[in-house]
Amino acid sequence: MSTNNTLTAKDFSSDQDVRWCPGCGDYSILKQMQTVLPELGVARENLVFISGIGCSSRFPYYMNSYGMHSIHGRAPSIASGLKAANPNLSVWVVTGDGDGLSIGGNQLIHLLRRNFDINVLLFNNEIYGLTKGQYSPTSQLGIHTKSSPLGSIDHPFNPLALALGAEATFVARSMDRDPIHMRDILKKAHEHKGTSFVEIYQNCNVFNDGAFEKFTDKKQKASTTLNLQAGEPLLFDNGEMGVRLNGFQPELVKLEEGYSINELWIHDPTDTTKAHLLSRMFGDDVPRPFGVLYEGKRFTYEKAMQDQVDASIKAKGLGDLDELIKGKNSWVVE
Amino acid sequence: MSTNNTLTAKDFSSDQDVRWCPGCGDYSILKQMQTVLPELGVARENLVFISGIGCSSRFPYYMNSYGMHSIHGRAPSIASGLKAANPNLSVWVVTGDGDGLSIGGNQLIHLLRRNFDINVLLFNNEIYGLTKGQYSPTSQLGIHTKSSPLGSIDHPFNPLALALGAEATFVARSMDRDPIHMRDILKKAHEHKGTSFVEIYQNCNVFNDGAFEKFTDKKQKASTTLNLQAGEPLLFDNGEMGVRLNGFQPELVKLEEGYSINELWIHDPTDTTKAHLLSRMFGDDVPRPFGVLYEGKRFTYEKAMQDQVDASIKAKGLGDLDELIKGKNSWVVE
Amino acid sequence: MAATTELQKVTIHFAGDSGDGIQLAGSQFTNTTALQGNNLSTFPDFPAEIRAPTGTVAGVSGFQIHFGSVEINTPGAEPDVLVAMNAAAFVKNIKNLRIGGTLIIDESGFDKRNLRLAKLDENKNPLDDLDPNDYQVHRIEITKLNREAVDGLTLSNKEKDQSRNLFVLGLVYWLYHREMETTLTFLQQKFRSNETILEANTRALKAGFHFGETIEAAKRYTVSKADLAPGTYRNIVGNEALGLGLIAAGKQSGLDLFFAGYPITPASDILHFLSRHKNFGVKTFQAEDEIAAITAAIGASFGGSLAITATSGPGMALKGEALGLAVMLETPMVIVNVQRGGPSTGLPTKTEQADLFQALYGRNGEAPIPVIAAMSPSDCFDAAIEACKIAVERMTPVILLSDGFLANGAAPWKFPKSASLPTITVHKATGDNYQPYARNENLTRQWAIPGEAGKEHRVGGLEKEDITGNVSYSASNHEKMVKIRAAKVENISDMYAPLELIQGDTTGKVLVVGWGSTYGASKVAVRWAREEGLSVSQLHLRHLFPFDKELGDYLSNFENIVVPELNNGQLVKILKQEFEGNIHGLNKIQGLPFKAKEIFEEIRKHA
Amino acid sequence: MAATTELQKVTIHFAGDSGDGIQLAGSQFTNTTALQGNNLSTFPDFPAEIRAPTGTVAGVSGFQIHFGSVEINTPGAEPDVLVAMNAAAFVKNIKNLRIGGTLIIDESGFDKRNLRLAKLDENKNPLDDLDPNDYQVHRIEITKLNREAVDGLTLSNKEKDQSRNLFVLGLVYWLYHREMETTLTFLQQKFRSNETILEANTRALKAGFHFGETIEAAKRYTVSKADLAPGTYRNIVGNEALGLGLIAAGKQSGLDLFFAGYPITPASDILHFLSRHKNFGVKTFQAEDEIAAITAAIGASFGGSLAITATSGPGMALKGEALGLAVMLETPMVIVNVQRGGPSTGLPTKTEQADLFQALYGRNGEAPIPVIAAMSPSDCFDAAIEACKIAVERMTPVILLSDGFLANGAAPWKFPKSASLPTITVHKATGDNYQPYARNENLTRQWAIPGEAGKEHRVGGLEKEDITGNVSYSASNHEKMVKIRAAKVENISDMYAPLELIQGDTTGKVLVVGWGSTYGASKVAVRWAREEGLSVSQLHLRHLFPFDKELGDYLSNFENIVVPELNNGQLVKILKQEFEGNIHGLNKIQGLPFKAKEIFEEIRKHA
Ligand SMILES: Cc1ncc(C[n+]2csc(CCOP(=O)(O)OP(=O)(O)O)c2C)c(N)n1
Ligand SMILES: Cc1ncc(C[n+]2csc(CCOP(=O)(O)OP(=O)(O)O)c2C)c(N)n1
Ligand code: SF4
Ligand code: SF4
Ligand SMILES: [Mg+2]
Ligand SMILES: [Mg+2]
Repeated sequence: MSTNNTLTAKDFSSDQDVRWCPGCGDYSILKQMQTVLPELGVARENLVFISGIGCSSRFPYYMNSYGMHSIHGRAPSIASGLKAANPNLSVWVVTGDGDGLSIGGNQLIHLLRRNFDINVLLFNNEIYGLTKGQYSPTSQLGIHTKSSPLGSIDHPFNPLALALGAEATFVARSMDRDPIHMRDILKKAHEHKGTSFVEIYQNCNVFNDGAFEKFTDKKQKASTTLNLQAGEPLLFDNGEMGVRLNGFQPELVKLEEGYSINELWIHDPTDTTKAHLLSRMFGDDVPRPFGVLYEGKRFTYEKAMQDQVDASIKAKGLGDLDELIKGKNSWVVE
Repeated sequence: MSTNNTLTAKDFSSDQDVRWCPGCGDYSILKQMQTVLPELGVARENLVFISGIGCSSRFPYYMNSYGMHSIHGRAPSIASGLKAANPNLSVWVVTGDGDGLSIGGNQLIHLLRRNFDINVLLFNNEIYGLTKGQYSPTSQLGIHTKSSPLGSIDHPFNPLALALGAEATFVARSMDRDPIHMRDILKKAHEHKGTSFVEIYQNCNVFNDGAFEKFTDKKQKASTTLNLQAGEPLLFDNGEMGVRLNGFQPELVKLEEGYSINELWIHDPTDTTKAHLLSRMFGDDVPRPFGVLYEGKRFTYEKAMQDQVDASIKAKGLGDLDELIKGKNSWVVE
Repeated sequence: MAATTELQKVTIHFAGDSGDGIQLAGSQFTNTTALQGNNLSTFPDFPAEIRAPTGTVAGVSGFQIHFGSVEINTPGAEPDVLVAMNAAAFVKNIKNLRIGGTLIIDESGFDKRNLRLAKLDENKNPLDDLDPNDYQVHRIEITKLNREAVDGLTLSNKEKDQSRNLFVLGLVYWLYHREMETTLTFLQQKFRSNETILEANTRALKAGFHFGETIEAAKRYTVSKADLAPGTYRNIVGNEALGLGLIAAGKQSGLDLFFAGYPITPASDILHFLSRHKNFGVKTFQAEDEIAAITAAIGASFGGSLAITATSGPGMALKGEALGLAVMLETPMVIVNVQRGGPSTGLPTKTEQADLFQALYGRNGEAPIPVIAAMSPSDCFDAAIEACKIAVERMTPVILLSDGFLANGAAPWKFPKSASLPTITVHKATGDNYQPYARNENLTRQWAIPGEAGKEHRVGGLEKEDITGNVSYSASNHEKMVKIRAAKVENISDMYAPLELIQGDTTGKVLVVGWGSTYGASKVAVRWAREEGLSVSQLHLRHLFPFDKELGDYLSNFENIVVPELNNGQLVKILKQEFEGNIHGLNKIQGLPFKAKEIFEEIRKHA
Repeated sequence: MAATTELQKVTIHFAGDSGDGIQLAGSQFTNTTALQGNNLSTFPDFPAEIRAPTGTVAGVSGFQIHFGSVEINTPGAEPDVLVAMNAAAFVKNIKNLRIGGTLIIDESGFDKRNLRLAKLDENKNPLDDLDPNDYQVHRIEITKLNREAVDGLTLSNKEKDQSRNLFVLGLVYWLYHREMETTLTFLQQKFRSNETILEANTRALKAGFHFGETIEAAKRYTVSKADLAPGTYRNIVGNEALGLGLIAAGKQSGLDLFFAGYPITPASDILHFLSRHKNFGVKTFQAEDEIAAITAAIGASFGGSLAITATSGPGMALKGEALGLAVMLETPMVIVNVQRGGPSTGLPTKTEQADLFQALYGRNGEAPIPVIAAMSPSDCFDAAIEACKIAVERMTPVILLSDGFLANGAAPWKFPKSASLPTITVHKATGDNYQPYARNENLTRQWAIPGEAGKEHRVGGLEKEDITGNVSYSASNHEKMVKIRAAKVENISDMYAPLELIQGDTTGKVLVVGWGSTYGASKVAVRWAREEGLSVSQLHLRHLFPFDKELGDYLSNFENIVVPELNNGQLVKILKQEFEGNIHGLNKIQGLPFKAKEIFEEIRKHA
């Protein structure tokens, strides 16, 4: 009963009631995932979603595939073990800003470094949703939450900069409110061989409503977001504005003021330094980049692991258990 | 019995026998620490060393100060709690590449993000010393160790790049074999207000001998290392070679071939992008930078924490326990 | 006009969608009722999801309150009143409603969609099937009435409907002769920045209250003030009492309070509470995980603070290694575990007592740590102070167990004056030749805090030499230190107040031995049994390790020992390790507190 | 020429600085002795530091071997021969040397510096004070002689001295009529890339051997082949046997072996061993920490591998939360804890059995996990296979306890043919309508592995509905599932071979009940007691949870139960939870194994 290629989004939807708050950004991500899957050509039985704990981490229950809703912060390791055990599976980690960057920080950075071919979707709502609204490692400085009634004093992580620092080979950003963009990024993440780290801005309308409104609001979006496309110049504000590099300094320029499109920064996702600069376009004075900031090539961990097994078998022959038990120095008592 | 300013290195040496292997790089670091301390003007009673587990982590036992040899990987959190409790202490974390970057990765990156005024010394010997020689998250790819008899398949961390990605405000590199350099960096780390992250290349002559010989060997050193000094051009090979920036690309140039010193990259440790580039000068084809790669300014966590307490007392008055117990809605039964 | 009947006690269960504001209505009813001088006990019970799917049984949020003019020890078993805002709430709870009880229904929650979501036949309203002799049923178009009440305000229907909970609260207030004052003040506070919402809620509450007049309710009820001991009272939930106790302990010890925690249900509110009271010199640290939280607390303790961390079961599991370090360091700190349903993530919003074993044994090596448990919401205050006192005075980590039922349950509290609180004496290092592991007569070492000149020393997790604290691999020293650490903890029972029976004689047929939140249900069950003339007594353990010295004597004077626990039998096993006798476990593992009846029936079996 | 005396058994203790190559000499002597057909048991004992300070008592590394022609169950108590390479080694061990025993000394290790480092009077050589009637003393200038032996090689003095261990080994070989062959072959392998070093070591060994001729040793000894059961034997240390067992279990189950570990003494060698045998299809994963290791194993298990993780106490403490998840998932895996001295970092290179409580209870909620323990180095093989068999056939995590003594201790092993190993049957999901939590008669669920079409399903740590495995917050379902998980684990005792006494009658005065590595010492102690005519029997538990069904019957037939443990009393407490009787703990907490005498004396007290 192997699944064929004529699956639809619905085929990837499980029979479980979806239990997010009405209006939660998670719905859209789920929908885009289910929508894009038929195009990826992954058989349902080879698809696995692993999550930790958090609102976002309920994701696997809603996917008609294999899945595990595990413990807080450890999905990257579980996924690593799974991928090591069976490199043929398409393994997706779904995590949150708390799950992935707070308790699970160590597991995440080591996954990125090792570069298993796993896709990590980090639903960043800049809050702990499931535990009802404490600030997270991505929350804005000064935010007032249940655990920071006088304002948070925690300088937040910049998730993409952290991922780059941790040797990630694929780093991208998308948002819940832009289905087309998200589907595109999900597809690219899937295609990348190695760990794909995708941060998705996700609105928690109950505990941190509007955290990303600036980027998702139809009116503001054009001027606050930068849609990255490989080989294309960095344009925003409906093409009226562009980004150019003045030495190291990204500079926002108005095209009508005489700047030509040829002077603009052309997006090259294979350039690590530029990826770094893009990840640091993080303030209020610059548009926020969305898309694939970086994609590099490195062997995948599961392959190197399998290669050592294969090479070892080739070199020594498939292990003979009796020989091994006997060891090198045995003697007979008669 | 407060300690005065006329202390010498010996006053910082405890009565415990030092238990590292003869020839271990740890000795030198200990010695430089003890040597530099009298200059820092920290009273012995205000000095605390916190370590995890590993050869390097035995450090506190040898310091005549307060100290804790804690559990594996958690020194950053212990130090954070300590510093929060008493911001007046001079708190030093001593950790290893295993302790700090493997099991303790999460604690480390969160410390960096929070920016407690703590000095972290990571003794990087690219191996697990205490457990007798397994590869670590900084070991070279392909290294043959007890746990990687066929060669390690783990792409290593670049500790300084990771620290920068984790929002560190002070990032430096030194080496066990250069006492003067190390003392200078220790002093600068101490002076920096915020978390100072110092990676120290340390030779483990038993399990990973010569890992850094290239950089420490008198003969090779000049051409393999780049001594960073704020405001100075990037020169190496006894001033014969320099580094210049070709766009984003660091380029090694021979000064005698007509390149002038004025064209060289002038080290500016406050420039985040340049710090990034320096951290990524990590291959065999470029000299390895030593010194302070980056120093930025950000409020310290312990101060923000104390400020909230103070502000809260100012706003609401010093808490009255009886009022608090009583709450807002009480009633009397007679 | 409806006649008023005087009742001794009443149980009301509010139930609706998790978005319906049930918890708010419940806690408002609780506060009002407390202020009206009743004794009470509450039990909030809500889904693990933030907003579980609307209209489904899984999405039902419940709040039960038991109040009266008599002693109240449990949130009640069979409610006298069930408020059901929709079909799912009805389905889930109707079986509990006492025959003869009152059912208050929002008709609009029984439309086809709601029936379907509640997995009922959408063409058959179950209300139509109710036998009118069974219950007093009030089928009310609450949604419609409420929309009328707030008519004219510029609110969407959705926003209007969000005040329905106040409407129904008003109605129940009317039915039970409650005053609206407390809630009106609360609303003014809460919605001070949004006048329209404030107005809607105020109108809803009043409309509900006045609607009481119009319904065909034959009766109103009143519940007189409870005959409480004279004193000043307030209403309190367990987590808040616990937080208060920690602040009080800080004051009593003269130490700064440092609290490190990573959010987890049902412990997070302790962090929230403390973070609101920084003007008590409290520092709160939201750590990146539970390991960081406990190790930050260890650091703060090393630095001279009264250091606390709080979590629930899964978080506690992560702290095991650091607990071992705290044992080695012999440094004071309190680790709070507000238990919830396990194993693993389990039933995160439900209550359970299944982490006792973990508290006693969940770490490597011989690592004895005192364990104490709170037994009621207000007792969380005393238990927190005692935990801190043991920790500080005996230089040891202490584990304090609470649970979800205590954490969120409310009860009136005759709170003490701070002047009457226990003193906590800090064992500061004195003299010149400081030896970190020298000990006094009860084996406590002295605390030398960084910043004190001349007492510089190093501590750590390796075995340490007696007295000097230097690292030691000596065989005999290790055995000695293991025994010293054990003896030191055993000695702590010296500090305990004498163990006393809660009820009954010192000898008899059955002794009920409980711990933690089973206190109230046991108390009622034993009272019932004694009223029936059975030979039953009640003992309740605050101290799980080490046990009270008198415990063995008490046990030996009863033919049967019954140990009710919300787990699969943990204290019962521990008791058997040390004591002989017929020790029987009574176990409930449903994520719910005991009903007094369940314990009562078990007592009967053995009496 | 010296006369040769035939001995039944001998204990030799090699001691020197940790840099002296004592462990190498010891293990070479062991291998040679094993190949010469003796029975044997060894005990390496070394400092926690990589190179503890030279010359100090703390820096002494020791290796004891007990070998003979008779049955050998322990590494011996009082050595017959002490080899002491320096004063510290002498000071540390002389008190153990049997009166009448042989002392072999390197004189150059007793210079002023060495005496000072050993905290002795530097002007007084303690050797001068020895009563010549007490011991046979050989004071040899080993360093000097050895330098002469390797004279001419281009080596520094330091490098030359590094072969002293071979010199002394040669001498002991001569004394006990051992062949040099095995060691010569070993040296050729080890130093194949450095001829000079090879030459030095070879010369040193031979020089030592020949030096035997010249010393004034009155006697040489010989120890005949042991009367071992016929079969093929090899020498093995516990960690290697354990690794072999895991590989064997992989083969027997037809599953790929996946091992995830984070290095920790004394468990790391399991990782090292397996990483050398990838040609068995073994994948080894050095994780970033213990949490990652166990969760990677959980992932691999979910993916259909035979998943293993191994650690020691502190690492085990970190795995508690994930163990709970494994319980919920009901997925097969084995968690090995090679115990060491605790609590906290404790005594990392010493042995202890103090993690039993942690294995049984170290996690939140009701989370029963089977626990089994290995009892001898070679038994680590069988225990590993049994752990895997239980895990796979009953779909559960299993905890396997070993300890530092077993891990590094060696013994001859009559190894089995692979054809005779137990089969391991995988419980793969079959049929069409896969229900993840449907169960067979022994309550085991079926394993559906990603990649199988039509069996897609989701699992997780929240409580799950019986049969379907969907998330369920139902009260009654939770209780049901807790009981099912408990019953499922209880059922595992069905799989056990019948519990049998090791020695003695089924009824009597004293029953010695041990577990783990106390096996050998108990065996000798009970044998001695029985030889004295005492009414004593021996039972040894492989299964700590659930217990063997017959255990209660055995216990009830003895007046006294003696439970020797290398902890402060853990199994003894667990036994008391379930069984009546006079159960006495015998506890040693010194980081050292029991001596048979210690157990023997306790038996005497109760017989
Ligand atoms: C060990 C452990 N600690 C704490 C928790 C409580 N907890 C559950 S989810 C969560 C944070 C969720 O935040 P995030 O990952 O951002 O997910 P969101 O709910 O925002 O999608 C926490 C702290 C837990 N389940 N387990
Ligand atoms: C929880 C835990 N896991 C594992 C260990 C074992 N361990 C001790 S030190 C160490 C690694 C040491 O490496 P590193 O930090 O690089 O220090 P080094 O010895 O190289 O200085 C390990 C794995 C431990 N002590 N505790
Ligand atoms: S709490 Fe926030 S993140 Fe969680 S389901 Fe609700 S809206 Fe979504
Ligand atoms: S093992 Fe290596 S790091 Fe450790 S003390 Fe020896 S030389 Fe130093
Ligand atoms: Mg979040
Ligand atoms: Mg290292």
